[in-house]
Amino acid sequence: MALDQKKEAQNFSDGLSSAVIYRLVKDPMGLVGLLIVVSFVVIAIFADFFAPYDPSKLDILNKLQGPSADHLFGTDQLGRDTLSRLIHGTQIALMVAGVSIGLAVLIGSILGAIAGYGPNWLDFVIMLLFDMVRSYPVIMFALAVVVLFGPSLLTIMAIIVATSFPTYGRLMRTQTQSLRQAEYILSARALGLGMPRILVRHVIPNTIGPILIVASMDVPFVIALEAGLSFLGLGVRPPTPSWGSILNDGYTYIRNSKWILISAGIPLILVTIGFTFLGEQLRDIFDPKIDRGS
Amino acid sequence: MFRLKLNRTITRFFRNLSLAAIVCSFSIIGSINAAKSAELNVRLGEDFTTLDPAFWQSGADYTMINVLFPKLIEFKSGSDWEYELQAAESIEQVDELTIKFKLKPGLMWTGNYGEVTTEDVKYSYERYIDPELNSPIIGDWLSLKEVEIVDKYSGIIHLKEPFAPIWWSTLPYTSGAIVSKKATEKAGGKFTTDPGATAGAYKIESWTPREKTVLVPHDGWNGPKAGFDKITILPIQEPKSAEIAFEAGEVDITEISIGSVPNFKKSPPTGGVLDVRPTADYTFLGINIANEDLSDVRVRQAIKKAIDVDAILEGAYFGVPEKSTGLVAPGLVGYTGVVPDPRDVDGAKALLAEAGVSSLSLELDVLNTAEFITAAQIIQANLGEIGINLQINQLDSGAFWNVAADRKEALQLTLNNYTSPPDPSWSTQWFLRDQKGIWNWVWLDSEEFDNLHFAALKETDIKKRETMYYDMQRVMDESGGFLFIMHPPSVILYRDNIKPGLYPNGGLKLSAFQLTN
Amino acid sequence: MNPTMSPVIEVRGLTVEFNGVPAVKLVDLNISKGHIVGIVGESGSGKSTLASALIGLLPDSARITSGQIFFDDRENTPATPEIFSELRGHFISMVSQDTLSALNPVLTIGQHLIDIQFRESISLEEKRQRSIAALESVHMPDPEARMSMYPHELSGGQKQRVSIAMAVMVKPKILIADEPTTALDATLEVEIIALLKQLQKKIGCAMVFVTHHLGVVASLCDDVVVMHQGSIQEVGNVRDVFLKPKNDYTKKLLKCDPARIEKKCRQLPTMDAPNQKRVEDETAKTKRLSGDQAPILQIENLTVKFPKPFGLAALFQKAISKDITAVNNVSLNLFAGETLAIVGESGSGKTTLIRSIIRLVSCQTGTISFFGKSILDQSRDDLESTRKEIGYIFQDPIGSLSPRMTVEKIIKEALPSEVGNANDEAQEVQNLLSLVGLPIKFSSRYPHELSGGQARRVCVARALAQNPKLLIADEPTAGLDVSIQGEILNLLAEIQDKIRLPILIVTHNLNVVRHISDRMVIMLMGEVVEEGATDDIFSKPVHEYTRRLLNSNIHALPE
Amino acid sequence: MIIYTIKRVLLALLIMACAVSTMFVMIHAVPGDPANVMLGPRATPEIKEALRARLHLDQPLSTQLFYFFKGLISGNFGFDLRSNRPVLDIVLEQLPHTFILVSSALIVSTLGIPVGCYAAINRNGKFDRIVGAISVSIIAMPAIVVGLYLLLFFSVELRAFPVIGAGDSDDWLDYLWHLTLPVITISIAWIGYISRLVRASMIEVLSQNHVLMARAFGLPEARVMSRYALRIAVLPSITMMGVSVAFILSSTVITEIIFARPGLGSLLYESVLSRNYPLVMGTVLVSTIFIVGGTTIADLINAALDPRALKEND
Repeated sequence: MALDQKKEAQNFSDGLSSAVIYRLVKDPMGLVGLLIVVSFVVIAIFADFFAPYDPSKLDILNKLQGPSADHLFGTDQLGRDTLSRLIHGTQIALMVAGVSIGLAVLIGSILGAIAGYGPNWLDFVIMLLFDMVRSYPVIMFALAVVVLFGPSLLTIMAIIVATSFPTYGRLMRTQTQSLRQAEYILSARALGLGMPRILVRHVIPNTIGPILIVASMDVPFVIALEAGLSFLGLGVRPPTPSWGSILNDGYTYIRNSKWILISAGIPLILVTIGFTFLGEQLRDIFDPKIDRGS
Repeated sequence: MFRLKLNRTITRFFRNLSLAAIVCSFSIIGSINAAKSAELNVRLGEDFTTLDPAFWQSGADYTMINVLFPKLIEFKSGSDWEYELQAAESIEQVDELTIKFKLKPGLMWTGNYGEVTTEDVKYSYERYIDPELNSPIIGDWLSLKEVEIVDKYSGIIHLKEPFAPIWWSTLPYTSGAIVSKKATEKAGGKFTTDPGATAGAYKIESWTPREKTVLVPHDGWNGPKAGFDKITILPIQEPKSAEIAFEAGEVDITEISIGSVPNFKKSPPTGGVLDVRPTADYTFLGINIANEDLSDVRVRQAIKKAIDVDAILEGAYFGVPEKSTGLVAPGLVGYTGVVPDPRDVDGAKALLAEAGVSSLSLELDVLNTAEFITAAQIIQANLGEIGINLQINQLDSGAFWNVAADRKEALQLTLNNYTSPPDPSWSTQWFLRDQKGIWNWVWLDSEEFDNLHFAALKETDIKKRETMYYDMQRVMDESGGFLFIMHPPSVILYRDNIKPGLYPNGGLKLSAFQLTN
Repeated sequence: MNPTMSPVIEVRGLTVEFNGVPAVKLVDLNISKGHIVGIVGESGSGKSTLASALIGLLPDSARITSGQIFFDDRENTPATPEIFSELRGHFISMVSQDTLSALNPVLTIGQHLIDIQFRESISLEEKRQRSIAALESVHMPDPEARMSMYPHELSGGQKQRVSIAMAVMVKPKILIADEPTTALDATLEVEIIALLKQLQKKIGCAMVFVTHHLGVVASLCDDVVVMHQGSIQEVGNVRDVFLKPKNDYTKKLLKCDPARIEKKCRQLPTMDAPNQKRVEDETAKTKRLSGDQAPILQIENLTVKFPKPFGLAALFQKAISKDITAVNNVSLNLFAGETLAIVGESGSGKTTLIRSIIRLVSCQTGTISFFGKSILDQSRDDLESTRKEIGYIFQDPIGSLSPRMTVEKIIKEALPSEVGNANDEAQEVQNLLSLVGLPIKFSSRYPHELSGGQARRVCVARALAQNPKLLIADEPTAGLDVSIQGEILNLLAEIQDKIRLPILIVTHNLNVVRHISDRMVIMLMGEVVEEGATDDIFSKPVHEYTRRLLNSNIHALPE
Repeated sequence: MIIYTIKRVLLALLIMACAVSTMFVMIHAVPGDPANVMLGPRATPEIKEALRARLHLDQPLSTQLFYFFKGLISGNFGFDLRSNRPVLDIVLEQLPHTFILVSSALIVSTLGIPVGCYAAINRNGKFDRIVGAISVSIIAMPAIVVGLYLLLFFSVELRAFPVIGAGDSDDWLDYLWHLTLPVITISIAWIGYISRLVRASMIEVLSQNHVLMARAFGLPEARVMSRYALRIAVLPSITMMGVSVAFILSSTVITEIIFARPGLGSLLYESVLSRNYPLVMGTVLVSTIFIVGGTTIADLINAALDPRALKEND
C-alpha cells in the first residue's frame, strides 16, 4: 500500500512536472527565469564553495575598495569581500522567502479553505481578517512588529507570513468556492467518497497550481521586503550578510564607494527577474484561458 | 545639547546624542544670491518640536531656542567654552547664593509685547520651579529661591543653596532663556511651537513642519547685527542625504558623519570647508557588573583587553578620532592623558582561564546606526578570538534607550554614546548608585565614587578637583565595567564664503553666523 | 439550387487549416439570393469554421491555405480582409452561436444597437428610434426600457432576440446564423426559428444556418449542405436530400436521428450500425418491468428551498428578498428495471430534484426512501455507503471528471472496496472500459484529452463500476452528436436489460425520452405537472404545458 | 448601486475599525514608555505619573482603546507627545506630499495601459516580445533598489536631480523637479505590471465572442478596441491599483526615507521609532483610510464600469 502510494505520487508529479518543464524550457523567458532561479538556489546551497572569502572575515586595512581582481565587487567598511557577502546573502534571502512563503501558503490555504467551505458568518469573519491585514502597508506593519519583538530573522519571517497569508487565503477561498460547485467534486461526493479523500485527491491537486504561481511571483516581493527592513536597520542581526544590510552599508558609504551599493542591487534585480519570468511562464502554462487561446 | 542624551526619540540616522547635529552654509546658487540678499540654508537633523525652553528636547529645539530667545549670558562661538553677556549689561555673583544682573535697555519683543524687562526674567526662571508647570528639566533651577525685581532692568537671583553649574549649564544654556511673560501667560503658561513673542537676533517668518523654517532678522534686537537677511532651516535626517545636498548646493552648512571625513579630505567639494570639533562626549562599551555572567571582574577585564579599540576607530570612525583615555575628554578638568594598554589577546585568554570561564555567550545591545553596528561587529570578531560568542542586538532608538529599564540586570554589554558639556561633573552624575538602571547601565556601585562626585561639585580648587576626577576614573577603570573608545568629534561642512557661528563642540549658534567678504 | 439565380456568395476551393490540420477541405459553395441554406454536420465537421470563413472572422490560429470567396457586389474580386471589413455589418451580418457572450457586458442594449449603425449619417435620436423598431421587430417586450439595460439583465432568449435584431437591422444580403438556438430551451428554439424565418422573408436576405439539428434544417431551410470531416458530402434541396439522400454519410446521419424513427426503439441506430432498430418485444418488457411491487426509490412531498443568507453576512451578501423554492412538493416512485424520465426546461428544478436524492442538495420537507430506508435521516457514514449504491452521471461529462486524474484512477476510485488487490482492480477497469466501448489505451488519459462522447462513456463506466442499484443520469446526451447519443443510450438499455437496473434520467430532449423511457414526469417551475406512461403522454397530453412542450418538438421531415 | 455603495462603505468602515484597533493594541504593547519620550529620565516619577494619567496610559488597554475611539468620533486624534500639537494637524500637513506622490505614481503607472494594449494587439510580434521582456523584468523591481540607483546615478553622480525634500510648494516647477525621482521609483514597477495585466486581459477580451460580434458588424477596429475591448480589459488593472495602495504606501515609506521627502511614510517611520503613539495611530488611521478607501473606490469604479459586478457582489 505504501509502495502504491509512493508510485502514485510519482506518477502524479511525473505527469505534471515533465510537461511543465518542457514547456518552460521551450520559451526563452521561461528558460532564463528557470536558469536564474536554479543558479541562485545552487549558489545558496553551495555558498561556502562559491564565496571566495569568509563573509565575516574583517580586513580593516583593505576597507571600501573598489572592484579588483582580488575582490570582484570590492570590499565594505570592514574590509569584508562584498561578493562573498552577497553570495552568503543569497542563503538568507532564499531561506526567508522559502520558509515564510511556505508557511503563508499553508496558513492562508487552510483559512481560505475554511472560508470557502464554511458557513457564511465564518467566511465573513475570515474575509474581514484578510481585509484587515491587507489594509496595512506591509512596511508599517513590519515596523510595528519589529519594534515589538526586536529585529531578527524570525521576526522578519513572521511578518512576511502575517502579511502575505491573506493573498493565498483569498485565492484558496475563490478556488474552494468554485470547486465547491465543480461537478467533479460533486461527483466524488456522489460516489460516496469521504471528505478527507476528496480533499487530498481532488481538491488539493486542483488548487495547488494557481497558488504555486502566485507564490513564485511573490518571492521577489518577499526578498525585497526583507531587504527593505534590513535597509532600515530592522532586519537580520549583524554580521549575518543580508542583501538589505549590504544595501544599507552601500547607502551609508555612498560617498566613499559606490560599488557596495551597485553590487548589492544586482542580485536583487536578478532574483526578481528570475522569479517573475518563471512565475509569468508558469501562469501561461497553467492558466487554462491562455491554454485555450494557443 | 547636553540634554540630548535625555532625549530618547531621535532617529537612528542622526547621530542622536550629539548636539552638533546642526549646521549650515550657502548653496552654489545661494552664494550668488547672497551677494544681493545674504541667504543661508542650514541643515538640521530634524525639525524642532517645541520652542518652550522649559520643555525642549532635541538638538533642533536647542538651536531654535538659542536664536529666538535672549539669555543674560550666552556661550561664545569659538573653540573654548566661555560665556559673554547677551541680554545682560552686567552680571555678577555677589555670593554663593546671590547673583545680581542688569539688562541692556531697548531689547524688544516681537509683536506688541514691548521691551524685555526684569519682570520677564523673573517669570522665565521662576516658572521652572512652579509644580504646576511640570517641567522635566526642573533640575536646572531646583536651587532657585526667587528672582527679586529691583527695577525695570535690574534684578537679583536668590538661590536656596550653592549651585556651581549655574554658570555652565543653566544661565548660558536653554534654561537661561528669557520668554515673554505676557505672551506666555496669554498662551496659558506654556507653549509648544508658537511662542507668541520672541526677542532673539532672528525671528520666525514661516514654518512648514518637517520641511523648512525661515528666519529673518528681528528689528527689536539690540545685539550684534544679524549676518543674513534670511536663514532657511531644512530638517534632513539622513547625514548622507545632507552631504549629497551640500554638494548639490542645496544646503550651506551641515554636520556630516565621521565616515565621510577621509573622503572630503581627499576630494573636498568646491567651496567647502571641513571643521572637525572635539567634544566632551564619550563613546564607551558598558559591561554590566550586576549581570550574572559578568560578575567576575576578571571576565570584564578580559573583555576589555580583547577588544581592539584601534580597529574600531579605524573601521567605524575612519581613524578620525583619537583613542580615549577615560571618561574625561582632553581639555577638561580631570583629563588623565594616560593612553590605555594596547590590545592583549593572550592576556585576555589568561584572565578568562583564571576565572574558569571556557565558553561564554554574551549579548551586545547597540543602536542601529551604521557606526555602532560596524563597531559592534569588530567587537564581535575580537571577542570571538578569545572564545566569547557575541550576539549583536541592533535596536532602534526607541527600544535602545529603554533597554536598561526593560532588561535590568539581564543587560550585558552595551555600546553607548553620552553627550557632555565641558564639565566632568555632568558625566560622573550618570554613574552614581541611584542612577543604576536609569543611566548607570554598568550598575557601577561605588560609595567612593559617589562621595567623590558630590565633593567635586562643591570643590572650587582646580587642582583638588582634578585629583578627585582622576580617582573617579580610576574607580571606573578598576570596576572593569567601562571601555572608553573615543570622544566623538563633530564634523561640520560649510561653504567658504560664510563664517559660521559654532559653539566649541560644533553646535550651531545661528545668531553669530556672518558672511565673509 | 436554381442555377439561373446568381449567387450572393461564392466559395471556390476553400481550405482552412488549424496548425496544419485542415478543418475545411477544398469546399465549393454557392449561396443564392434569398435562399436559406442549412449547413449540417457533426461536431468537428468544419461547419462552424466554414461559417466564420464566410464572414472573414476566422480565429487567429486558422489559416486559409487555398481558395477564394466572392461576393456578388464585388464580382470577380476575391474577398480580401479589407473587403470583408467593409462588407461586414451591412452586406453580411451574423447571429452568434453563444448567446450568453455575444453581447458586450459593459454596454447597454441601446449602445450595441446604435453602435452598429455607425455607417448611417443620421442623428442619434433617429438611430435610437431605429433600434427600438428593431427590438420591436424581434418581439422584444417593452423595447424602450430594454434599450438602457445591460445584457446580464436579460434572459437568454431575450439576448438572442437582441442579437437577431442587430443582425437584421443592418438589412444584410446574407445573414449567417451559427447554431443560434443550441443554448435555448425547446419552446424558445421554436419561437426563435420562426422569428428568423419571418425576418428573413421580410428583408429578403440569404441566410446560412449552421446546425447539427436535422429537424431545424428540415423545418427552416430551402437548401442543405451536409459536411463531414471538413468536406461537403452532399448539397441540394432539403426535400431531395432528406427524402432521397444519395451520399452514404448523409444516409447514415439521417438514420441515426431518433426524431426520424417513428416506432419506439429499445436499441437506436448508430453510425456504425445505421440499420439497427430493435423494438423491444412484450415478453422482454414484461420480464424487465415485472417484479417486486415496492418501489426501489420513493420520493414523497419533497421540497427544496434555497434559503436567503442571514445574520451579519446577509448585510453584505447577495440581496435575496425571499427563499427560492427550487422543488415544490414533488412525489415520485421508481421501480426495478424501469426508466423514468424527468422532463422540463432549464430552471424547472429537475437537476435540483435528483441532486437532493443523494443529498448533494439539502431539502426542507419530504421523505426519500431507497430500498425502504430513509436517506434523509442517514448519518454521514451511512449516507456515504448509500451514495456508493447509487450511480450518478453528471450533465457535464468532462467537468465531472477530476482533471488531474487518469481515466483508470477515476474508475478505480468508484470500485467497491471488496474488489481486492491492484491486479483485480486493473482488470475490472479494463472490463468496464470495453463495456462502454473505449479502447484500453484510454485508461492512461486525462479528462481534458477526451472528447465529449468519450468522457461521457467514462462517466457511464464509472457509474457502472459502483455496481449501482440505481442509476441517475442528468442530461446524459446533451451536447452529443446523434450518433454518439445513440450509442450511450443503447449502452444504458443493454445494462438495464441485463440487471434490471432502475434508471432515472433527466433530459429536455423529447425524442430521446420517447424511445428510452417507460414512464415520464414533466416538471414546471419546481412542480410536477404531469406524470404517466411515456406512450400515453405523447399520444394524449393532458396538461397545457405538456402540450406546448410536445408541439415545440420540431419535426424531422421537411413539410 | 446606492445600496451597494452604502454596503461597501459600511464594510470599509468595519475593516478600518478592526485594523486600527489591532494596530492600537499592538503599538501599545511595544516596550518604551511614552512618558519617557515626552519628559526624559530626569523628570520625577510624580510628573511621569501625572502624564500617564492624562494620557490614560495607567488604564487597561481596552479603556485606552475606548478613549481613542471616543476621541476619534469627536474629531480628536490626540496630541503629538513631543510638540503637543494636534495629531490631525500634523498628519494633514504631511498628507498632501504623500497623496501627490502616490497619485502621481498611479497616474504615471497608467502609461502601462497603452503599452499593454499595443502589445496585446500585436501579440507575439516583435514589439510584444521586447516590451514583454522589459515589463516583466521591471515588474517586481524593488523600490529600494530603483530608488537607490536613481539617487546614485542621477543625484550623486550626475547631480541632475535634487536629493532632499519635496521642493518649494509654491513653485510647482521646483516641486515637480523634486517629485520626479520618487515617482519613477514607485511607478516603474507598476508600469510594467499594469502593461502585463492589460495585455493579458486584453488578449482574453479580444478572444471573446462579443468582440468577434462587434467585428462581425464591421465596426472600425479602433472603436472595437477602445469601446468594446479596452473598457473591459482595464477593469482588472483598476482593481489591482485599488488593492495595491497598501503596497504603494510601503514603497512610499522607503522612497520618502531615501529621498528625504516629507510625508506620511517618513512621519510614520519617525514616530514608530520614537514611540510617539498618538502620531503613530494618526498615521496608521490615515493610511488605513487611504488603503481601504482605495480598495473601496476601485470596487465602486469597477461597479460603475462593469454592471455585472453589482450583480455578483450585491
